[in-house]
Parts: sequence; C-alpha cells; structure tokens
Amino acid sequence: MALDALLQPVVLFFLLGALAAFARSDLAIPEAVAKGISLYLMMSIGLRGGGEVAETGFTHDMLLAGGAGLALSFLLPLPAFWLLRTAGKLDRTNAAAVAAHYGSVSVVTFATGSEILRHAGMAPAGFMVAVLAVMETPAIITGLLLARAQGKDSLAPRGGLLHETFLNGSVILLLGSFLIGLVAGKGGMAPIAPVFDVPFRGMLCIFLLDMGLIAARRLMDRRALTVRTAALALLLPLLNGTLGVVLGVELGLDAGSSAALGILAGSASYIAVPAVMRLALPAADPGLYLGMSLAVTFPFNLTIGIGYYGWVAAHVWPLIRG
Amino acid sequence: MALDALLQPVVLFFLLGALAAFARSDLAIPEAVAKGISLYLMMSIGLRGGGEVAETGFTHDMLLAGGAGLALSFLLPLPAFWLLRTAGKLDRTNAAAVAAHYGSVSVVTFATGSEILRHAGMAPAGFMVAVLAVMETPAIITGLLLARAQGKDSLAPRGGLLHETFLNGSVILLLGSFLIGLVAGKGGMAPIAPVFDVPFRGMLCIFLLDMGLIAARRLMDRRALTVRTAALALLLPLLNGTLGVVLGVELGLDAGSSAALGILAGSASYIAVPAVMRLALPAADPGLYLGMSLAVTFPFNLTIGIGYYGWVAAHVWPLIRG
Amino acid sequence: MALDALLQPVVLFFLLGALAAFARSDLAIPEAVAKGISLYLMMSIGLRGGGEVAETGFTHDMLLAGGAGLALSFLLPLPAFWLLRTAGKLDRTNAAAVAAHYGSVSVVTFATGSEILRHAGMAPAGFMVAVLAVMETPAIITGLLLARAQGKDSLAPRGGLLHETFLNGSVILLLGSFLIGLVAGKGGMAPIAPVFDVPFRGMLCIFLLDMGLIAARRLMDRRALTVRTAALALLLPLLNGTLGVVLGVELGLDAGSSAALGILAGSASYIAVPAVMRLALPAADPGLYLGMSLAVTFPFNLTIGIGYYGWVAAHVWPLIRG
Amino acid sequence: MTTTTHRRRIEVLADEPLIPVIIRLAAEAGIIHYTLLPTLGGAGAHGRWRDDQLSGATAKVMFLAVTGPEHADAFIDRLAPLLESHHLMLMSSDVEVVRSRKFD
Amino acid sequence: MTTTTHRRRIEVLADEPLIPVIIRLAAEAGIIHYTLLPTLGGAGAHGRWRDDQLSGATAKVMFLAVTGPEHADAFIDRLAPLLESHHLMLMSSDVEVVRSRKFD
Amino acid sequence: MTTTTHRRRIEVLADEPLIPVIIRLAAEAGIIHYTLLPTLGGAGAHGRWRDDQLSGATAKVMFLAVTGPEHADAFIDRLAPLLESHHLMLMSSDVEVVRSRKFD
Ligand SMILES: Nc1ncnc2c1ncn2[C@@H]1O[C@H](COP(=O)(O)O)[C@@H](O)[C@H]1O
Ligand SMILES: Nc1ncnc2c1ncn2[C@@H]1O[C@H](COP(=O)(O)O)[C@@H](O)[C@H]1O
Ligand SMILES: Nc1ncnc2c1ncn2[C@@H]1O[C@H](COP(=O)(O)O)[C@@H](O)[C@H]1O
Ligand code: NA
Ligand code: NA
Ligand code: NA
Repeated sequence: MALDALLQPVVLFFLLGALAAFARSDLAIPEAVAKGISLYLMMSIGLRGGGEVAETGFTHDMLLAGGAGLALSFLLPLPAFWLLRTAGKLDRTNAAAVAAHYGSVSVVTFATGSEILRHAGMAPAGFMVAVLAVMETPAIITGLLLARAQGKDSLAPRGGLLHETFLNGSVILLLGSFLIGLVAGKGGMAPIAPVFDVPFRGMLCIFLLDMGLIAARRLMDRRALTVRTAALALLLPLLNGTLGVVLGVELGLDAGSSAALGILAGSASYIAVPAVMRLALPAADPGLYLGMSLAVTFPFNLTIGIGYYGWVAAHVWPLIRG
Repeated sequence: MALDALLQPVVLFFLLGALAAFARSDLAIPEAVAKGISLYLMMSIGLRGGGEVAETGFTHDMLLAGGAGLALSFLLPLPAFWLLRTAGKLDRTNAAAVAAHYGSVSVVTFATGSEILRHAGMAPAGFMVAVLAVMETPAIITGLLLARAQGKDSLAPRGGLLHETFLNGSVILLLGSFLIGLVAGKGGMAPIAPVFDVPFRGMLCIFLLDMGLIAARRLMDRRALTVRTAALALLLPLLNGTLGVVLGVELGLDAGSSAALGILAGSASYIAVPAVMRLALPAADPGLYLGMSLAVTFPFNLTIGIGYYGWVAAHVWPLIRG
Repeated sequence: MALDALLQPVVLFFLLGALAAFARSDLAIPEAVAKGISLYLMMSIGLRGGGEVAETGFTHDMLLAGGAGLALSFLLPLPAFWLLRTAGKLDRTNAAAVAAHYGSVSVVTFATGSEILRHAGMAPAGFMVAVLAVMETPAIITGLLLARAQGKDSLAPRGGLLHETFLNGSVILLLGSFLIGLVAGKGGMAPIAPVFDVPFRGMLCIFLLDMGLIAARRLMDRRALTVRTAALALLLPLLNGTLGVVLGVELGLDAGSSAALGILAGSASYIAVPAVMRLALPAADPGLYLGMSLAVTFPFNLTIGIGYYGWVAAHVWPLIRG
Repeated sequence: MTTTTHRRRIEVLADEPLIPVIIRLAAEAGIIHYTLLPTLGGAGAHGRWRDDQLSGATAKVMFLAVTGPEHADAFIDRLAPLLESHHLMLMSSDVEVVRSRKFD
Repeated sequence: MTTTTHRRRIEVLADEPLIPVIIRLAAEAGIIHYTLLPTLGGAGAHGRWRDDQLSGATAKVMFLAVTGPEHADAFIDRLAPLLESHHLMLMSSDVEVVRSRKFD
Repeated sequence: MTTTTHRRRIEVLADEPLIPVIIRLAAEAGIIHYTLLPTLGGAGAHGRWRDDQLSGATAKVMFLAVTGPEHADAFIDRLAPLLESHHLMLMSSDVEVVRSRKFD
C-alpha cells in the first residue's frame, strides 16, 4: 500500500509543490483560491459524512468513536506537553500552544487519508467525519489550561476565547455541512454531488500542490525549528497515531475507521488552532507551531504516517491481539 | 412545497451562513471567490437559457413575457416610490434609489427559485432568462427620473450614467452568455455542460453560504434600517411578486413561468443597481438600499417568497379565475 | 472549419470579453480567479498529455517533434529579431525582448487550438504537450543573447536569470503535471478526471472571457504599439506558424500534430517570458511586448491563425508536396 | 547624495464606483499620475463596512497621488464640497521625491 | 482655499487574528473611525512571512486611523507594552485633513 | 507618555518581478525589515496599468521600510539611477516610532 499510495496524484502534487518551493520557483496559488478550495474541502467532507450517516443511522460504533475522539483530543495534549517541555526544552507557553495543535486534527490529512484508505479497500465509516469535527476544539481548551492562559498576558477575555474556539470558521463549516448532509440525505445530495462529491479528489490535488509550496517554504524559513522540536514533530504523530489506531481496534471499529482514528490522533491542526492561539497566547511563536505541524508533521503523515496507520490497523494490531 | 424547499441544501447553506454571522463566527468566503462564483452563475444562467431558446425557437409567449417584464421593471418603482415616501418617510433621493432596486431583479433569487420550481415539477421556460436580463435596467431609469438626478447633485454626466447602466458587467455577462447559448445551441453546449450546467446547483450552495454571511452581517449593522423600512422590505416583494404572478397567469404563461415572473418582480437587485446608484445618487444611503434588498428582501424571498409565488401561480390565481 | 470554429463558445466568450472592454464596461474577472484558472489549465494540459504518453509509450515521432520544437524555440527569435529591427524600427533591447516572446509559446492558444482541432477530428498527439513544455524557455536564452543582457544594464545576476527562466512557475507546473500524468497513467487519472479532464473546455471559456477583456483593454491603451509593430504582430505568427506546420508534415507527424506544432511556433508567450524579461531586460517596454503578444497575436491566432494552421496541415502542404 | 524635493502626498478613500470620478477631478486639477490601493474594511460616521465585492457599491479604494502644491490645492478645493456627501476621506501629507519634475 | 487641519496618522501592522484587539484598544482610546488595509508579506525580527490565508494566523493587516493628538497618545500608550510581545509595528506621522471635527 | 523617535519611511512602487531586486538593494543598504503592500492599478508617464495577474509582469507592489537616515540615504542613492529605467516610484517621509532600536 505504501509505495502505491505515494505514487497517487494527490501525493505527487504535494511533492511537486515542495520541490518547486525548495528550488525557489516563483510558483504560487493565489491565496483566495487556496482558501476557497480549503472551504470547499470542508463543505464536501461534512456533506458526504452527513449523507452517509443519514443512510446508516446513528450506531453504537458511532457513539464509541465519538467518545474516543473526544477523549483523545482532550488528553493527547498532556503527554505532548510533557515531551515538549522536557525533550523539546520549550517554555510553558510554547509547549502548551504546540500541544494543543497535536491534540487537534488536520482536515486535509484526514481527507487525503480517507481517499488513500478507500483506494486500498478500507474506506472509513461516514461517521468518522463527525469524529473529526468533535476532535477539532477540545485540545485547545487543554492547551489553554496548560498555559494558564487566564493570566494577565492575554488581551482576550475568557469568554471571547471559548467563542473564538467553538465558532472558528472551519469548525462551523464542517459541523454545519455535516448537519446539512444529514438533513438532505442521499436524495438531497444527488443534485449537488457533481460539485461536492465527484470532483473531491481532483480539488485535493490542487490544494496539496499549494500545501507542498507552503510547507516547504516554512521549512526553508525554519528559524524557529530546532533539531529537538523537528524530531518531536515526527515522534508525536507516530505516538498519537498508534494510540488512535489501537484504541479504534480495541473498541471494535472496522480496520478503515480505526486507521482513520489513528490519522486524526496523529495529525496536527494548522487551520483552526493557530488562529485561536495567535489571539489567546500571543507570546507563543507561530513560527514554531506552524513549523512543526505544517512543515514537518503534515508531510510526514501524508507520505508515511497514513500508510503506517493503515498497516497497523489492518495487520499489526490484529496480529498482536491474536 | 414550502417546507420541502426550505430543507434543500441551497437554502440550508444560506441559513448556515446567516447563523454563523449572527453567532459572530469569523467564517468568510474570500471575496474574489464569491465574485467568481457570482460571475459563473450569470454565465451559466445565460448559457442555459439561450440553449433552451435555441431549441424551442422564439415564441409568442416569449414576446409576451418580455413585454411584461419590461413594463414591470419600468413601472414597479412608481408605487414603491410612493410607499417609501409616505409609509417609509424617506426623502426623495433615498426613496428613488430604493424604488429602483425593487423594480430591478436579483439574479440569485431567480436562480434559486428556478431550481426550487424545477424540483417541484414547475420548471420555468428557458426564455425567462431573457426576461431576467430585460428587467435589470429599466428600473434604474425610472429611479433616476424620480430622483431628478439630472440636478447639480451628481458628478456623473448623463451619458455616463446610461452607459454605466447598460454596460454594467452583470448585464453584459448575462445577455452575452444568453446570446452565446443561442448561437451554440444544444450541440455547442454539450462539451461545456460539465462546467455550466451540471455543477450549477452545487455552486449555488457555496454562493448562498456567502450570501447568508453577508446578509446577516448587514442586518446586524442595521444602522440605516428603521422598523418602517424593514417592514416595507417585506411588503414590497409580496406586492410586486403577486402582481408579477397574476400578470404571468393572465398573459397565459405556464405556472412555472408565471411563478418565475413573480420571483423577478418580487426580488430586488443588489448587484447592478447599487453600483449605478452609488455613482448616480451618491447622496442616497447605501446602508439603506443594500440593507433592505440584501438583508431583508433577499432572505425573505429565499425562505418564503419563492414558495408563495409558486403557490399563487399553481393554485390560488387559477382558482380565483375559476 | 474556420467559421464553425469561430462560433464555438470558447471563441465567442473571448469576443464577448473583447466587446465588453471596447464598450468600456466594468466587467472584470477577479485576478485571483483568473490566475487560478490559468494554473488549472496548465495542470490539466500537463496531466492529460502525460496520461496519453503513458498509454502510447515514447515513440519516434515524439522524439522528432521534441527536437523540432527545441530547434524552433531556439531559432525563431533570430529572423523575428531581424524583422523587428529593420521593419519594426525597434532598438536592440526591445527587439530582443519581443523576439523571445515569439520564439516561446502561448499555453492557452495551444489549449484552444487542441480543442478546435479535436472538434474537427484532427486531435494532436498527447506528446505535443511535452513539446509545448520544451518550447517555453529556449527562446528566452536566445533573446537574452541577442540583447547582450550580460551588460551592466541588468541588476539580475546571470545565474539568477537562468534560474528564473527554468523555474518559472508555469514551466514547473506544466512539466510537473506532465510527469505526474506519466506516472499515474490512465488508472491514476480516472479518479481525478472529473476535475482535470471533463470540465476543461468550460474552464477555458471563463478564462478566454478574461483574456478578451485583458487583450482589448491593452489594445485600447496601445500607447506602445505603432502600425509597424502591430503589423509585425500579425506577420510573425503567420510566418512562424507556417514554418511549424511545414516542419511537422515534413517530419512525418500526423496532420493534427503538425497543426499543433504550427500553433506553438505561431503563438507568442504572455506568461512565462514577460515575467523573466521584466527582470532581465527592464529597459524593454512591457507595453510593447505584451501589447504585441497579448493584444494582437493572441486574438489573431484564436480567430484566424488556428484555423489557418489546421488548413495548411490538412490540405495545403500535403497538396504542394503532391 | 541624491537630491530630493518636497512634494504633497494626497490620499483619498472613496467607494469603488466613485473612483473614476476622483480620477477625473484629479485630472481637472492637473494630476494625471496616480496609484490605486486596495482596502479590507473600516468604520466611520456612516457605519462599518467590509470589502464584499458582491455589488462593489460599498467596497473602498485608496487613491494616492504625489504632486506639487498648486495641483494639490486645486484638487483639494474641488474635492472639499464632496467629502461629506460622498463619504470620502482625504489626507494630505509631506513627502520627499527624487526626480522632482515627474511630480509637478 | 480650503482650510486643512493638522492631525496624527497612526498605522499599526498586526497579525489578522489580533485586529479585533487593536480595534478594541483604539476604541478605548477614543478612536472609533479606522480603515484596514491588506498586505502581501514582509520580514522583521521574527522572520519572513507571506500572506498565506491557510490559517490566517500569520497574515498581517494594516490598521490606519487619523486622529487628534490626545487620542493618538492614549492609543500609543496602550499599545506600547504589546508591541514586542505581539510582534506589532506602529508608525505615527503628520497629516492635514479637511473637516477637522471628523478627526478629533 | 511613551517616547517616540523620528525615523524615515521609504516607499518604493515597483513591478512585481523587480521586488526581489529591491529587497536585495535594501539589504545592501542595511535595511532588512520591510513590508510589502498590494496595489490595484494606476497611471504614470509609462501609461495606465491594472493588476492583471496573468503574467504578473506589470502588476506593481509597494515596498515599505522604516529606517534611520543613513540607511535611508544609502538606499535612495542605490535606487536613484534605476528609478527612470525601471519605472519605479520612490517616496520618503517622516514617521515617529516606538522602540527606536528596531528601526535603525
Ligand atoms: N479618522 C479616520 N481614520 C481612518 N479612516 C477613517 C477615518 N474616518 C473615516 N475613515 C474611513 O473613511 C470611511 C468613510 O468615512 P465616513 O464617511 O465617516 O463613514 C470609513 O468607513 C473609514 O474607512
Ligand atoms: N523597519 C520596518 N519597516 C517596515 N516594516 C517593518 C519594519 N519592522 C518590522 N516590520 C514589519 O512588521 C513585521 C513584524 O516585525 P517583527 O516583530 O520585527 O518581526 C515584519 O514582518 C514586517 O512586515
Ligand atoms: N505622481 C504620482 N503619484 C502617484 N503615483 C505615481 C505617480 N507617478 C507615478 N506613479 C505610479 O508609478 C507608476 C510608474 O510610473 P511611471 O514610470 O511614471 O509610469 C505609475 O503607473 C503610478 O502607479
Ligand atoms: Na491529533
Ligand atoms: Na423586482
Ligand atoms: Na512561438
């Protein structure tokens, strides 16, 4: 699965973008277009997930997966914080900000992972989109508590922060689209499928080209990254992702959904969380948290992580359990 | 039809946008993307209308509907002006500017209405697109006459204004695409249908999400709106729309086309007319006319108006006539 | 073929844009959207060409066509330079800059030409996309040598210029997408075809609408164009294009590919080359080279040139050869 | 050292549909060189706005011209009566330029 | 000739998520009229940036307000302690405006 | 009251492909902090332009740097010979900044 996955156009376009940036080409996707595609991807993921749940109905598995996601998002920042403080030698504020990113999720890693799993015959269940939505914000709360953000450091009132967190554009769009998909069902989805379903994979290619450019440019500007933090940006997804997969299999989820839970746990946010952190913890360095999540963890997950989580879910853990 | 219409994704996305804005979420569609989709919608509407007319040929009904549209656009500003002056207590300039908006039409209301009517088995005739194009500008002329815009108030020369009016980008694009659809016919349309026909409804969803955001943000900023003007922004579409439907049925148009004529008469412009008014009547308050047309009338038509016009066209008026 | 080609929506939208601009309408496509579509067109052309070559494998014809393209791009600037100096009365720097544009190619002219040829049953071979990519940059080198750009005039170091040339965003994207198409093959292309194949022609319509606006606005601003340079902007495509077609037929390429080689030779760059020239030869007038390539040669090729090259490839030269 | 000359920098914030009018008034005051800059949003006596390009009627553009004192005064005189009615904002400040002839 | 009055032009460059905070601080200093301008990129002590809207966390916006000296000073006093920690850039310069009452 | 210091604000309008050159020249003059601002269009001795991003060759960007007098003069001296040939516009004006050390 690994090499085959690497040679798919979605991943190749990411590599093309990264190569162009490393070679200092002036290739650039207009930001309005990239932002538009990112909104499109969230609408599409939400609608398709909601449409599938409308078919299957609410199941026991869905509840279990949702609870697992909630717990992971709340708790994953804790060991991450400890590692970032000790092995990473970060101060409290920066460690807390980074930890929040790793507890939260990356929508595009999930989207790419789902496509790759589907291609390998391990499509995750539709309700995993709801789990994705559920996992976006709890980690932010844990991160802020870890930073003791209520201190005089921040200008933003407490209420304002929770507001920022739960009404972050990407959270609203994902959840809202999921609900619309749920209400509309397969019937309502049919006439809009030519926009929100069929072209999804192609749109992802364009977006990943841009992600390759952005990630590589950040990596070249890696003022804020040290060897220690870069190594943690590889270790954290592996740890969190493995935990996610194992939890999924143990809870009895199918292999695809378990792999998807691993992808969610192993991915790090670079849309919702940075926007909140810039406001809530202005003293934390955006070069650091975006450098780790966007320039190291994202490419790692895309090229290696996804394949690894799928492999653990399908082969390794079932074998270990016997 | 009403509730069913309300639960369609196009309308739900509008509501999602409005809710997000009311909750003060930072959700935003990049303006370049929203503008791009709005141009797309006009090209698509024009092409499809032209393609259909190329099939059916020019008919007697088309002439009748065009004449009715022309008359409505020229004349609807008159009673509107009177109501805005008396019940709305607006000064001459503001009343004239607002009246022009209500005589003209909203392309997106028409587009959404057509989709909803089609879904209910009452698809309007293709030539209604030509009626839409015809109705965009005459109301501007009436509005300027009502305002006696030729006074020293305005910096724009008379010729410049007519130029602005008839060569407004949206008018040109709609008419031009209609003509291209007419020339190309079904044969020429086939290879471009994957862009201009199939994805239409999905694109409308994205656009209405943005419209929801914009309309709700305007409503929250409703500095310029009074209870009186807000009430008129609900009354005018009802009056004008009913008139449009009745005229359509009386002229012998089919129920779908009559409903579409009602939608056109009942809708208010927020693209072509404001741009001209800002130049021609700078003393008129854009907060007022955009507040009324975009923040009150548009959502009203989308959620209630369209269903009501369809109901009158299909059931009420035929019943009254016996 | 000629009139039929002129009445296709792609060309009609170009004319609509041009008419709107001549009438001084405010119609405008947001630049981010236009740029996004231009990147999309390059990705799509590259992927489809690569996908086709993955099917057919590397052939003798492909090598021949590539060699011919390389030679044309290197050499076509020489006679062009001579004509621009003598008949055009341009100074050395301007003549060299313009000559480089005419040795290079226009991606959109190629794309439109391919669609028109396909429609006429003369689809060019997939490898012509590789030829397109090969022809973009050599002409820049010839142009810089002609200008003796190594002089003290320019601020850009020699290495920087070659870098700018070969890593220009459009060159990278076209070549990269071609390689991805080659790696992915038909199988990998299938899931992304709904984005990169099916909507191509429709997207081209939107882009050509914008090109019509831009070309006509440049023509109206034609400060830099003289009768002489405008005449050369019509003559050069005819000469270069005819040469390209003849070379293609003589090398034994099929009629469609020969016509495509003519289109490439006859077209002038307005994306990659101007960006490099602005940096490498700042003393050359962008109003001149963009005026000639964008405002005169591009519309000429679109409306007349493509049809003419196809006609020569299919009928004239085969007849002359007997 | 390069000699620089004193000139006036005039900035006018206006709704997009009014920009052609501003350009015309500037030209009438002898100012034919200018640059237009985009904006994102703002707030003033007439309320808040954001650049929604939907109608373009309330998107604002910044007109910038560097010019000599006479042209500057002539332009300001022409604009002054319109500032209130057309919701304009006008600023004038001092700049130094090289090649003074270009900025008369 | 139109009379113009002396005012202060305050510009603050800040990350997009911080703009609401800047607007609030300005309002607390009595400045309620402002304009926001877009940026493309830059470089400073905290490294280079480009406006990638992906997360918006590092895209910057220029806040511009024209105001009288007291409000200007009050605003600068409020911002001063945040400049370093929040990676802000603040500039203050002189402008002339018409309709001085609007810019107090 | 917060103390502010006098500095020079240098603005250079240049075609997008030339911006890397401007940044290099600024760095050679000791100016390594800057901000880039977008533009929409304009008119000058070399004609009208609009920001069509198609080729980017004629889209313009505003380079802005706040710096001390020596660096400013060094930068202007380096740019002066290029202004005409490269179609640049240069403006220099006075600003006050807080944290003077950052703007030397
Ligand atoms: N004092 C100010 N400082 C900065 N921008 C202003 C100021 N006053 C007005 N503006 C801008 O000019 C626009 C129109 O002003 P007004 O006519 O007062 O609503 C506002 O929306 C702001 O964008
Ligand atoms: N001297 C300066 N001139 C122009 N822009 C500056 C200057 N210093 C800082 N900036 C801008 O402010 C941003 C933040 O500055 P810093 O906190 O030093 O990284 C930089 O990325 C630049 O865009
Ligand atoms: N006096 C001026 N005021 C404002 N912008 C100017 C001025 N002169 C030139 N520009 C800008 O600089 C660009 C290049 O100037 P030029 O080289 O004179 O064509 C113009 O297109 C304008 O955008
Ligand atoms: Na995670
Ligand atoms: Na109406
Ligand atoms: Na050529």
